[in-house]
Amino acid sequence: MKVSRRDLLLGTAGAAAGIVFTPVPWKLLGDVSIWTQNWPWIPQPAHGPVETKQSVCTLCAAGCGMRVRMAAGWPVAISGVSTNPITKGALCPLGFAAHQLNWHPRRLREVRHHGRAASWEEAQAAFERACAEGPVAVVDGRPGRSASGVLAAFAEKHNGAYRVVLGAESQALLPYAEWSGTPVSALGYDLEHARTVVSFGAPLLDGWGTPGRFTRLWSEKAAGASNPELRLIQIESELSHTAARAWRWLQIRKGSDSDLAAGVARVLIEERLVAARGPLPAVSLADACSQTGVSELAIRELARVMATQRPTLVIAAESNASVAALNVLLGSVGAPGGIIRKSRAKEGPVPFEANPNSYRAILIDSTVPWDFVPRTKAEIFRFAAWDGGGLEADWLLPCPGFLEETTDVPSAPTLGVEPYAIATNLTAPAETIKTAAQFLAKIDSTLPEIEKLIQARCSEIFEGRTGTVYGDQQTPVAKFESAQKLEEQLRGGAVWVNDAPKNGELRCAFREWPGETASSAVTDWASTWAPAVFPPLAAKLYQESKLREAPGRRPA
Amino acid sequence: MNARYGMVIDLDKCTGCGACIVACATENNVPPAAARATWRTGITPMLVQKLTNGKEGGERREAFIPIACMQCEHETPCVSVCPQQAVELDQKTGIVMQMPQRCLGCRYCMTACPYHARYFNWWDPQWPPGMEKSLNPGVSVRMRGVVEKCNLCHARYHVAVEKAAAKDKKEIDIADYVPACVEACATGAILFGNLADERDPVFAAAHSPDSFRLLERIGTEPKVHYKTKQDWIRVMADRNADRPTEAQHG
Amino acid sequence: MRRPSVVFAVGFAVAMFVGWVAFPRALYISQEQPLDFFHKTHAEKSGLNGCDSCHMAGSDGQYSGIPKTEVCAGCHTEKLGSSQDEALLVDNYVKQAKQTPWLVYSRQPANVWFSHAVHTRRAGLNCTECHGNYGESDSLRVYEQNRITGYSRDIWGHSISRLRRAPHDGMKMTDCENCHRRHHIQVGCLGCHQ
Amino acid sequence: MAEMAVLDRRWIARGAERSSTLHFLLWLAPWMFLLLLGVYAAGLCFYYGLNQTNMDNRFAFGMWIFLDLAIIAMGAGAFFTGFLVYILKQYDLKPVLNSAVVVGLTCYSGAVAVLMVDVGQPLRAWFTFWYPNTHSMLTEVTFCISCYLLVLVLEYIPVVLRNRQLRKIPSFLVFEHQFHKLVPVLAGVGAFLSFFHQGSLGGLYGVLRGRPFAYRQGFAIWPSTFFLFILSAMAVGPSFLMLVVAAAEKVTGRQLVHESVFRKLGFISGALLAVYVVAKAVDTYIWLNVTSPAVGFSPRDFYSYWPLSSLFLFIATVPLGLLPAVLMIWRRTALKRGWLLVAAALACGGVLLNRFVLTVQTLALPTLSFDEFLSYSPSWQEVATFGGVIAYGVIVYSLSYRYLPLFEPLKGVDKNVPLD
Repeated sequence: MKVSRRDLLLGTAGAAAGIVFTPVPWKLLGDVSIWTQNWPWIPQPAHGPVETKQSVCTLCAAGCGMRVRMAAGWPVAISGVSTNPITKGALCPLGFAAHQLNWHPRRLREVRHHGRAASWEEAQAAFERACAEGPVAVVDGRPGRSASGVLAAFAEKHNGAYRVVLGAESQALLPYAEWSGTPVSALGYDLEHARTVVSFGAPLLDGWGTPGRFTRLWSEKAAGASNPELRLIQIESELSHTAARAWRWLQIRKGSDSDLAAGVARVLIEERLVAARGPLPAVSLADACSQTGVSELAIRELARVMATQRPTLVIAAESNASVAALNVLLGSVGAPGGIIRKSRAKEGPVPFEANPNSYRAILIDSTVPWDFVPRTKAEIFRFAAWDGGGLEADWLLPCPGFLEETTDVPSAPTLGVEPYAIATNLTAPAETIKTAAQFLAKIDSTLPEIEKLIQARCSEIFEGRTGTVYGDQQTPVAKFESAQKLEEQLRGGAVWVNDAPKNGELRCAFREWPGETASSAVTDWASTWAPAVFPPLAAKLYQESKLREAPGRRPA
Repeated sequence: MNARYGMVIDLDKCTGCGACIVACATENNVPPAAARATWRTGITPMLVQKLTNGKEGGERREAFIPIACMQCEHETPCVSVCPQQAVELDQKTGIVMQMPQRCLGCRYCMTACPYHARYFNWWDPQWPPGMEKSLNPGVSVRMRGVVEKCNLCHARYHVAVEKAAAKDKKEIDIADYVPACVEACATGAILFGNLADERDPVFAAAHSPDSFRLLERIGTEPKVHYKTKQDWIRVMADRNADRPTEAQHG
Repeated sequence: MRRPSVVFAVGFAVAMFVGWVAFPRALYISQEQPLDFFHKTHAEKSGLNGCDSCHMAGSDGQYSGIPKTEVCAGCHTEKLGSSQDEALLVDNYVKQAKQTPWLVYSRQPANVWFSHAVHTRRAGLNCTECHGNYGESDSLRVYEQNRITGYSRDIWGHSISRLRRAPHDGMKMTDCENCHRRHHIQVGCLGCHQ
Repeated sequence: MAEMAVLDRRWIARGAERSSTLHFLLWLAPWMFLLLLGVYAAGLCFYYGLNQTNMDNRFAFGMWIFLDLAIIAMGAGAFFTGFLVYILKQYDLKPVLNSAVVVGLTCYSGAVAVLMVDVGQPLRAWFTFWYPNTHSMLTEVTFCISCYLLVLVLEYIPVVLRNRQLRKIPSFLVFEHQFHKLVPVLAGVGAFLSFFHQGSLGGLYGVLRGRPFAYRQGFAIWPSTFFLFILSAMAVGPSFLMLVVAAAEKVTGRQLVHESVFRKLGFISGALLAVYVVAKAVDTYIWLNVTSPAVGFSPRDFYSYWPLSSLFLFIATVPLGLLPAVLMIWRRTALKRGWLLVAAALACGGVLLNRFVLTVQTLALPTLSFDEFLSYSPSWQEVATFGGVIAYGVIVYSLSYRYLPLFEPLKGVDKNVPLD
């Protein structure tokens, strides 16, 4: 029998009618929608046990305590440590997404020589050659670490120079160091006892120093009160986040901080608001007004406020002698609620010089901020975990990223106390990655080992018998039965804080009023952020919201 | 015992640092910004916005207001409009729950929400290669074409529930349940707790005279409260605030 | 009977066959487990009693799932028999300290939050009430995966129509809902989803 | 070409005068292009997602929703004419019934198509039927639209079956004959369904208590916009139908219906429009003086943003509401085809504007005191997708006109029909 067109139609009709009574259309409909809920190109979290580890953030010098949630062996979330006596559980916005940095597209994974891939052997050979030919400089961004010890030791043994790069916050303390002959690393601010804080452009509420230290103080003593216990006066050209939330904001012309300081000093002395009788600044009050664009009335008002609710602590954004001099006038140096000496250290490391052409080569540690670029002919060996782009380094050497290296964390620049913590590595870096210390140790096997140095430091603290260890509970060092126990605790994320130092050990004196200091105001809201790149999620702050300006230099 | 989880946010204490935004994003596997994303197409279940007193120069004042889902208790705008029950007000916790896997992406709920607290996934979520290892296993990743919002860090609630169950307890310990934004706030501006419990500090804070809610007169009974002692902030944030004279020179 | 009706009936019958017989076979891929495993033998020989001697929930309620290779290594440091799977286990996984890539029959999708602690400790359910008496099995059955959704077949259940199913056949949302309804448990979406 | 023309000719009703095949194809060509472009744009949205549009989190609804509301109001002619003819026995409107059905069908199916592009996860859209939220206006819309679409298809079938070739199949003829008895019932059902979802479309925005600009009080569960939408749709439906038929006459160059039909449509449209304008005015008054002040919003909050100022409100009510109403009722103008069409156009414009204000302005206005007034302009993909829908409408109507008896031959006008 032959099949006609009509038969085909009928058959199809039958099939169509039949299929409705089978699972086919219904199951397919369901499964296709389930497919849209599990699209294969959408990543899903891995399965695995979830545990929480405690460590210390090493992205900048602040050394905030952090709790890291690990899933299937990888860090998936970061939070502050409320038991940490300094940060009290706070972190900066960038810190919360820092665990994603290790997968940042700009992560450095292989040695680069003039932008081309190279090997560690070549880099090592080149550096050895340099050492042989002439003096080398080893530049460190965070002195006082065990790693710093290794770098310094190498420089010493190979008649090179160990130099440090100071951040804006440390530089702000330079004048006091100069006047008192105390190393910058031994100086700090006693914010906790200040009752008036006058900030010349320092972003006190926005990532300055150790986040959480001042912000907590401010939220407890100042926020929203019309006559607060802690008066925050922000002197700045723009309405920064700090200026916005300060008790008073005084708008001045950009870079006229020194003039305002001089003006205030004049009023303080002339109106006998302070004990000191001089030296008088060269700048007249009228000049100060015209320079700063602030009315004479406002300056007098400011001076009076500074004098009334003491102790008054003046903080500069960077090195500014005339601003620093105000603290001397107000008697806030070496006094509670002022500039204090936090450690007994006699001399500190030498800052990197302006004209470094005397060096054959310069090795830059990964702790040095990316935008530090020595103007020199010397061959540059730069360690970094991420390539921030836009700068010339002969050798770019990949070093461990976030939580990939065990290192210790000494006191941060602005702190008034002396803590010590150990950041243990929670994940292992790729084999192709080395720290500067490891690199140098390869060249000179006689260098001290970091692990040993950390041990030494721990037993030093143990012998010192002063201070307290803040872990899950607080334990005075005196209570520990062995250095090992103490080291264990520190390696577990606890932090040691030395007892508050006796004040009055600090004396500052200068003969005439310091002159104008050229201002290079740091205005980037994340300028304290050391790594070359931002965590991708940081874009929520400026791209996916209007909360902040997009940062100029760093690619997210 | 049904709980009513909510917040009281102290606007005087918010420094606008944005830690809550980032902490929220990591906790809830919110993807990084797509190349073309803007403040109008991005995903920020917790978002800090600026308040100004409208003046310029030295007279200008600024404050910051964190906005997440208000967890409306009454006439919840998004719940009633969703055609296929992808949103619901949970009886046990008072959390307004958004189920992206049920959502068809009609965005009706977004037009219904007066707080603009809902976000649409305009792009497929993408992370740089390898970064998917940093995803939180407690939260499933959303796909393109669905609406999402703050679920009050529900993954953390799950952990608390499981912990309670392990101890064979019926109720969770509120200390085990702290949303990421609350935990992240450096100034402790966000107070979180059970509004249905008189002994909870959040209860007193929510009922203090200087606390208020956004668009209160619409009658959606948000469970996110705000408080400030500064009149100009109150006037800027609260549409229904009776405008005191000193508000003009805030 | 008239020819048209016959033709129609034929078409209908073909559709029926395709829908009920061919389609279910085509929808699932079969995968062999990396190793065979004998729950029964382990229960008897190693004197382990109860599922929770291997699949336990920690103090914080976290469920351990399938034991890690380290646990197996407790006994299987050396080959305990001549079977091929035994050799595979020791050589490929124990010796190399690698995790066995088990295919989990009851694996729920990423958007599901299921707490064993809540169901066993809090609600006092027995494992068998959802998993069947798996402990008695003396080999691992073939793992079937849905081609479209990627789910294990156990989620939908082995009866394609889901009518007249054996008990514990199927772990779909409706199955959870039914059980919750039976026990008057009220949970919102995010009570079980994440 | 030649044999194609012959084939083409065979499908055209005997005796009906139609343009040459070539001419017809030339007419279709640009519309086909527009349609394909629309399909391509929609494809982009399916493949890459809705980032292809200019919508965003604040403008979650855009041009698509606005125009969907609009064309569905225009398509209301279908249910309303059916209602008039079969339920109210206004048989003199029968001549335009078929084209009313075609217009309705294209408008509704087009709207549904665009909605499928508009949702982020079309493959899950059926969840609405499986897990419906009975409180949601959108659920009501979905159910009504899909059911009514089915009704329109059923209403369209008999028209299709009267095609010259299809008539030859005896069973079809029988079916068509039997089916015809069902049509009045369908008209009834259709009227009911359409009535409801025109309303629920209005309710869509009226229930948004979070958007004081759109929120309205109402009766029972329905806000006042529910009823206003029904009224406005019924008012503008016939107007749009007039415009379509008039356009068809212009394009084909022959008179298709008696002048009386136009006048009747015009009168109905005008009368309803007049009622609507009054109702709308009352509603606006209550809303501005009672509803929105109660939630702390004053007219200033709504109308102080140029260009969406009170001017819009005026335009929508007077020149695009009252005026056409008068023109279509007042004998001096109502008897003149030209005036009638102008009025119809104005009326359609008015409803268009009304839908625009409700959808777009609602989202543009700030709700929080620190929000800003936002603007939005559609991307080319959005425009093209919608252009495709319009093209689709024109094509379906043209094909129907060519091959199906959309209009009964006019006695005394069409020479091919002997006067008996």
